[in-house]
Amino acid sequence: MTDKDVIICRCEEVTRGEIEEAIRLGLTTMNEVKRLTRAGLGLCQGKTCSRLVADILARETNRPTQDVKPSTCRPPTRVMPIGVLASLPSDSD
Amino acid sequence: MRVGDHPILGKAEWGKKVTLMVDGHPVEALEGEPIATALLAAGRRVFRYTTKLKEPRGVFCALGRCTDCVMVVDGQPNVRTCVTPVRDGMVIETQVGLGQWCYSKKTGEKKG
Amino acid sequence: MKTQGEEEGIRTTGIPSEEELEASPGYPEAEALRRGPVVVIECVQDIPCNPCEAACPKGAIKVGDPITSLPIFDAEKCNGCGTCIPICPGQAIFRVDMTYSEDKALVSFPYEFLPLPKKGDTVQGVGRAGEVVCDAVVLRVQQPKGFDHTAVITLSVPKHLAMKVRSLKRRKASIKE
Amino acid sequence: MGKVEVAVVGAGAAGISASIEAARAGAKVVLIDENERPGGQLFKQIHKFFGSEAHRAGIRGIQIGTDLLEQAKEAGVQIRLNTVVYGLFAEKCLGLMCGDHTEELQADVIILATGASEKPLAFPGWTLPGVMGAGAAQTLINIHRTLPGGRVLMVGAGNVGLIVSYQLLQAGAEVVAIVEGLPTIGGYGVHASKIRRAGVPILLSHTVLGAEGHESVERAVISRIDKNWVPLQGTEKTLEIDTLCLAVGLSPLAELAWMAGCRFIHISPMGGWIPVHDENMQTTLPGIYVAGDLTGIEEASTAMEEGRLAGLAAAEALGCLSFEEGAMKKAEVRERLETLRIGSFGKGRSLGKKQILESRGTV
Repeated sequence: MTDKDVIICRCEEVTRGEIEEAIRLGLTTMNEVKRLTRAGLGLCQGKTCSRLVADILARETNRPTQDVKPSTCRPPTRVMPIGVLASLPSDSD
Repeated sequence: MRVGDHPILGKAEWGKKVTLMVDGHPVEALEGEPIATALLAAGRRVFRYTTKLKEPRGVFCALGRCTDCVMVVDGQPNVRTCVTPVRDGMVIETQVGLGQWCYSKKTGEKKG
Repeated sequence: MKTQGEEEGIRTTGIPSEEELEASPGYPEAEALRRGPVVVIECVQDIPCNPCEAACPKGAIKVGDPITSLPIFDAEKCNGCGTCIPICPGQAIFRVDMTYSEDKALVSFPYEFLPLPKKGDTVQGVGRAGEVVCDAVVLRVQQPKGFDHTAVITLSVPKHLAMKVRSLKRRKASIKE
Repeated sequence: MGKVEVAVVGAGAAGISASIEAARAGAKVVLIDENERPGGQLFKQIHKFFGSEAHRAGIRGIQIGTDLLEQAKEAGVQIRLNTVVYGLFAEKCLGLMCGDHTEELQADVIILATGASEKPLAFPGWTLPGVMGAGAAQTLINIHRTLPGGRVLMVGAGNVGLIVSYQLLQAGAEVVAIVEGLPTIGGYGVHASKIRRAGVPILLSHTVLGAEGHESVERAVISRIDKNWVPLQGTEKTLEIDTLCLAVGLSPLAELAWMAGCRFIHISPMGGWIPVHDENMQTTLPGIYVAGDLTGIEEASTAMEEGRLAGLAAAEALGCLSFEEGAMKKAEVRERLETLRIGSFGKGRSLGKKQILESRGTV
């Protein structure tokens, strides 16, 4: 196994190589990387991998880590059954 | 392996024993504990296999965050076993991929 | 961050070096050791911590202000009671009695593993790196409620090893269900 | 929609302490936690704490947790367990989920004390069963009294790695070694001394190259690294293990503060992104306070004091404490906090905290 094959997003099984490749296409934000590679879009919603992705993004784009903002935080913060989600009021004002 | 006696915590006061059905085999568990510790104590490490690479996964954070330890519990997939307490007669299956919604083996009703 | 060239010591080995111990105000002088049982405080880092100071009924340990100061040990006041041993959260306080017999000294240390040895057992005394130093006889195992599960074990060891032995070799615990 | 004066999210060291202070001052407090049991990480901390008598030094975390819960009960804090705060919305409204039931709770003051999560370290084989966070192993042995394995490799020689290694030994496991990438031990030397005496080697300037095994971890390959973290060829060693624990740091768990729109600052030594707060622990959003590891990784003792500070400030903001009373009590807490941040181990945290307070003034 090479370094490129190391899994970064454990849920969606996205490798370091796949993330680096995506960044080379010109992506600069966590949201973009997430949308293109699906890293952070799995069941846990990036709870384990987001730091790793941020580090890769910073390194690949030659920026300090603090210049990489985390991806947008949206509810729910935890796994929520779809039935519960559906029962929520449609507008949370 | 259970930690029966401990230099600081003393002798364990185990809860009542209950039985889980895990992939068709009975596994002993202690009332009040999460599914994951019952399985670990029974010597089980693999809780699921992943979608793409079919890799084994088990307990990783034990806090209910990482979702690596999810299994199909009473017909419902993606149940975090590290924070879900056991119940006598619970039916637990190794989750393969995203898991499958099944009919509850307990009540016969459709879950979800 | 220190560089790789850092001298051997607690930050690079987890073991206080001779120099660090000698420089520590909690480490008794050789003269004090010759007089009778005294505690040996192997506290060499500026951690904000002072329960040893309040624990000593003789006022022999002083941390003072700031709380990160290393404990200053006054061997004149210490009667070797060892009250401070189980109190130290860092388990860095020991007791040595060089006057025990012609060729044996006593070493006491905190111990929090199972199984506990029993009085009269012959165990292996280990040094600061866990290395077996000698055979030793267990003279006392104290674990009153006030120690809150920290046992204090006293071994009799060859006198010349009294400043080397700091624990006993853990025996494979048989603590399954 | 339910209403309450103070909603505290997270019933760990910081959250319980905040609840106690606010409730003692007379505020109506709801303390919410997603877990079945309150206490956060306190009940995993079976070692004796450092500090002074006022910080409860020499007492085990587990006892401190028990005492805090007792105090919270006495003070009239309402504790809601098994309740996930799934969102923080406008008008200080919290979305709660308990089982299949959801509800909204609107609070005059919200105190976020959601703690931290373990940082990951990615290497070949890190997804194998048996590779887990050190905190995970600690939860399993000290809370659930179940060993995840018998032969452990610990990665990281900070306080978490050292303490959990010691506790694994206490639970009956063998710790084969601790590997640490840095050339020095980051945690307290006394913690390192304890496990050295117990016979565990600490390998500095070492990293784990990979974990191997059929269906779970059976081996780890470690190697020496140079000061640029490049593995030195020929120094590889294979260790037979069944468990590999990661203790490579923590980062603040700040989802709710992000969602609310709090301003953040990035401070690497404090764990990464931290919600900016003032000396009352109030974020850039009025009425939303933070405390504990969420505000920068420290330790349980500091988390408790920060919690107290946030609780007092919240009570003051609600008018439960007079200005004078509030000022006096907060000063006492700040003094205790200060003493926990001196010395070579506290210096970095003290600077980090200063940086957070300073950035509060700048927009």
